[in-house]
Amino acid sequence: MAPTRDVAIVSFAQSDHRRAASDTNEVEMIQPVIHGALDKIGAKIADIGFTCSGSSDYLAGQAFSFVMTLDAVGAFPPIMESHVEMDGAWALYEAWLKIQAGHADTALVYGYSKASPGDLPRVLSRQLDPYYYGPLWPDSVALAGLQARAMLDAGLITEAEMAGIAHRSREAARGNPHAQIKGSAPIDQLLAEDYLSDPLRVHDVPPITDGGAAIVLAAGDRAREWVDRPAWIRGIDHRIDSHNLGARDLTAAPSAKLAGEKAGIGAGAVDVAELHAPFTHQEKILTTALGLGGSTVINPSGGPLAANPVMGAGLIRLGEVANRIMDGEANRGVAHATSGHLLQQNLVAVLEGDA
Amino acid sequence: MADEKSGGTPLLEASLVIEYPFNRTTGPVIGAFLTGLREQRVLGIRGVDGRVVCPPTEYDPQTGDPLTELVEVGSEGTVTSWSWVSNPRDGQPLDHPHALALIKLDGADTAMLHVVDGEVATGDRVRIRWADEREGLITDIAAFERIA
Amino acid sequence: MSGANRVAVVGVGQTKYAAVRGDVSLAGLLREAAYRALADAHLTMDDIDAIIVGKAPDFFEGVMMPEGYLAEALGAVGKPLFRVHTAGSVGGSTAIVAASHIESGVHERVLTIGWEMQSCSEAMWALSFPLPFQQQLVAGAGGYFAPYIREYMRRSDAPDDIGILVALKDRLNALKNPYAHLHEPDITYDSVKESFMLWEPIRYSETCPSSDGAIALVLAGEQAAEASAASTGVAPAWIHGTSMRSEPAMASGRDQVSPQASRDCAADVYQQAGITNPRQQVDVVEMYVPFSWYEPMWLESLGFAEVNAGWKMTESGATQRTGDLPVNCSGGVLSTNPIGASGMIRFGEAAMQVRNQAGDHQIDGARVAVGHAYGGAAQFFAMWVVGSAKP
Amino acid sequence: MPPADTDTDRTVSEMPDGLWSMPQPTVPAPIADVAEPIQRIRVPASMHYRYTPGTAPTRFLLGLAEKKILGERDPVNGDVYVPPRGMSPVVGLPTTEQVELSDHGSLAAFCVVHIGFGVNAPPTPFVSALVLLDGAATSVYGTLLEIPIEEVRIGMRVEAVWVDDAELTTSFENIRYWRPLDEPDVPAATLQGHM
Repeated sequence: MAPTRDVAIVSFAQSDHRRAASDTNEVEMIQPVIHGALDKIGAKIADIGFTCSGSSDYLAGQAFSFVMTLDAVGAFPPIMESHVEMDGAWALYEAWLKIQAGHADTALVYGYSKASPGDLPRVLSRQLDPYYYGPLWPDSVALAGLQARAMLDAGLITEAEMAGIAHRSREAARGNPHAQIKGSAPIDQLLAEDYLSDPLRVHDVPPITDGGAAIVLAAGDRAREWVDRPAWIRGIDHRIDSHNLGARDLTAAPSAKLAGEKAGIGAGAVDVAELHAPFTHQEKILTTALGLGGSTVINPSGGPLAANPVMGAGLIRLGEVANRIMDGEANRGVAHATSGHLLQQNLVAVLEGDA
Repeated sequence: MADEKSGGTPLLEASLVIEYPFNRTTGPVIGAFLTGLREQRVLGIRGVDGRVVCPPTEYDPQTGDPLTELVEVGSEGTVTSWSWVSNPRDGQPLDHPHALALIKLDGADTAMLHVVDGEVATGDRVRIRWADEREGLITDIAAFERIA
Repeated sequence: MSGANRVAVVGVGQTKYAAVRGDVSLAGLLREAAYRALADAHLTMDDIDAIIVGKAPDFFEGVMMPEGYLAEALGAVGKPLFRVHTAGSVGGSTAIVAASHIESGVHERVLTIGWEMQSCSEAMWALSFPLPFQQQLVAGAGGYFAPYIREYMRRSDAPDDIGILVALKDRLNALKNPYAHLHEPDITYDSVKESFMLWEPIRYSETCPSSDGAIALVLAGEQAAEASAASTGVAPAWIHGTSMRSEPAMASGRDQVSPQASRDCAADVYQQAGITNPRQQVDVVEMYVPFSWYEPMWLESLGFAEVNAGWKMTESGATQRTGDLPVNCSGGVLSTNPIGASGMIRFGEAAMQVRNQAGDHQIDGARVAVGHAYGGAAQFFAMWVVGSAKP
Repeated sequence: MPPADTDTDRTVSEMPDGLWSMPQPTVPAPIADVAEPIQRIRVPASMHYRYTPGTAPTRFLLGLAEKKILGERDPVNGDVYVPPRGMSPVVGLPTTEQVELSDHGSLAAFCVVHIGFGVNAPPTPFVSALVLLDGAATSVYGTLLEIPIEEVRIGMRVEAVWVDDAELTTSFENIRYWRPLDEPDVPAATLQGHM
């Protein structure tokens, strides 16, 4: 047995990412994005077979926060709908399963968060083992620093390479109208800055972002009716690694490698890859794990270093690759999403245009 | 309250504190480890491959199989990785700048996450500084400090 | 049949449910359910392709997206681990998402777990801590649902004591379910009636408890299910249909007494399962009834009774273990309520009935069973139909 | 007497044999013998958020501070939502037109509360009410006072009782409670779909 249906991304919309969308609540923030994705292909909610979203109560500071956000969809009469407490990329995975299972031919997926109300690096410490890690309140930046240190100590990266990744990403973001950080100081200037959390400098760390994204999926002919060149999902898989930071090789992401293999990255050349590497050194871990290099363009959108709306940033990677396939700029691309600290959980999708 | 302007509408905002004194049942493995900390002793547990996992988990960090053989490990160890916390946040063990670190205690094969008071480098030897009042929490270890 | 490939439940594992499970850690609670489900299926963690978990708000245990912390505990290292959250319906939704992993042809055997460890905090806080500028909920949780129950009583002219009959039935059923949280052998009609009135018409004994607990199911594709059944000698519970429906909490035209999403969800799942007369064709129902009066309300909404006549079924004894449509033989949510698990317990108990595995609360000859869950402001619905026959 | 009450078999079933339980670990001697081993810990967590209600709720709250109840209109169906959340949940489109509503309405649904929560709860028992304001499509929550509980009925007319003008803030708590109006009841059927 194997999934048999051709399923494609046919529309993608994202917010103009901001440090703090204080003037809107989550519903008001995500509504234009959801309807932007529908409007782009002239779709109505009645055309959608299944809807799935990804968000987090801890970021919202409110239990059941996703319940309110359903108001942005237009779910009356009732719809077939689900929600994951994960990045929207996993909501897309659930929607892809539903279509493969024959329960729907089309799906609307969205993921979003407002990180601005809380102290994000501290909020994210609540994701940790509640007995041994949580009571120490380790913030997400210092945790990422442990991984960067392990890479530096092992000679797998240099601080200059890390600055180079930051520079390349944020310069690329100049071409991304939705990016939060566009442009970068020169590399030598970056390296002259003080550490934020040694060995990480400010440029190694993603911005804190309010924002979200939405994607429409469709199967077979339905996809072709909506767009000339659908971005077909040729493979998609996700895996998780151990949470035990002291028992794990922090310099590698075996779950990303495995997900990449299962998604079939190696079956052909990769024109473009959008990697959900919030910290600079994590891009190196991922390109190694996924076997990317050479002619592959990495994070032409600027990636999460240019805008990192938690719960949406992974879904955005799928959308950015799909857009480049839909507009003919690329023919085969890889999209990656991560969840948890230090690249613990990873999703990889391979997208292709019609030959 | 109405401190910003957006499209002519003043924005309301208010502070929201979400707090709770969570109760956590420990089960026998975590319970034994925390009991040990209260008594100034550190326990690990033997994994399926014979390696000693510290802090101990009820299950193997790779296979998930149940683990049962608790063993005592040392209170000194080696730093395997670290990062510098320049601006400590609420709840962190130290209120002045310090290192977040992974420390492999002598006799253990995996590293524990905790903090080191003072500057540190990978490979440095450190020892536990016990909290004066211990109640069976990971914070019964006040911090680690370098062995000169 | 529901999806492209057949799926069956081949293993069910439950923890003992209690107000405080003081003997296990959070991970240990889930592992108790998981290992029992695997043992029931004659499988090990190595045989599992993917793990799908669900629970209600993360604030309950104070762990954000806890699936990351639980990866090793669930044997998920190197595997897909997926987390669902659809409010109170989540246990049901999670089982359905787990089924999708096999229906789609992606996996062959998956483990799905629903849980809540409510003793970490308290329900009133975790579900609804006050937000600035918003009205304080002076009426409490039941105060939200009680007006709609009263409206149901008004529309249907139901006698005042139908809720008492439901509570008494479910608590007596729980005596036959050793896993149930509440075991009250001395309960009587009068003791329920005399229990403290909380939100008139809801009395204390007509409300669900707050529980710690987890349930795990092993789902398998057709070949794997038959292989497992050959080994265990217990028939698989074949999934004949799955459905989920949602509607907004506050919409003009919405009927909170019998939400359209509820009726649509039932119609969809019956259509997949080839059920045209639910009262005749369904042998046993596990229905999400956190307040007693929701039994007659859902009986109508799910098509087992005519509009405004659900209470007559309850009153006649039709929903008792000895009746023609036993409802909540396990004791239901009224006897056990770890919120994130409650929906999956309904789905799992339905599977146990058609596998002839329900012990002292087994209904003889049960062949077709319905599992049902709902959540939010009675706006999220999940259902499945399972049967002993292959669809 | 209901049939369930005649059920005389009150024995509690026993757990099945052979169920998996976590194996007990072996604990080294110095710890194994310690009195009062740790079994449950208390771990406080406190998180600070800066809460912003959003554009439409802000408009509504600012209106309340002026003793105005401002609903917002569904741009397609014309239904007026109060309190507004900025969206018509039926069509998923923003509401933009504000509509001032009177503080008179009809009791759409209620229950009698015998256990109150929070410092603002009135003495029990009290009536927790859903009030459909005249011209609105959805009901608001409140407490109904100044009437014997047994006389409360669906469809009865009610009005808001506000705090003193000097105490008005950007809060729904500006409406202290609701009380009966001396007007004929509306038919209950007209309230269905709007509670």
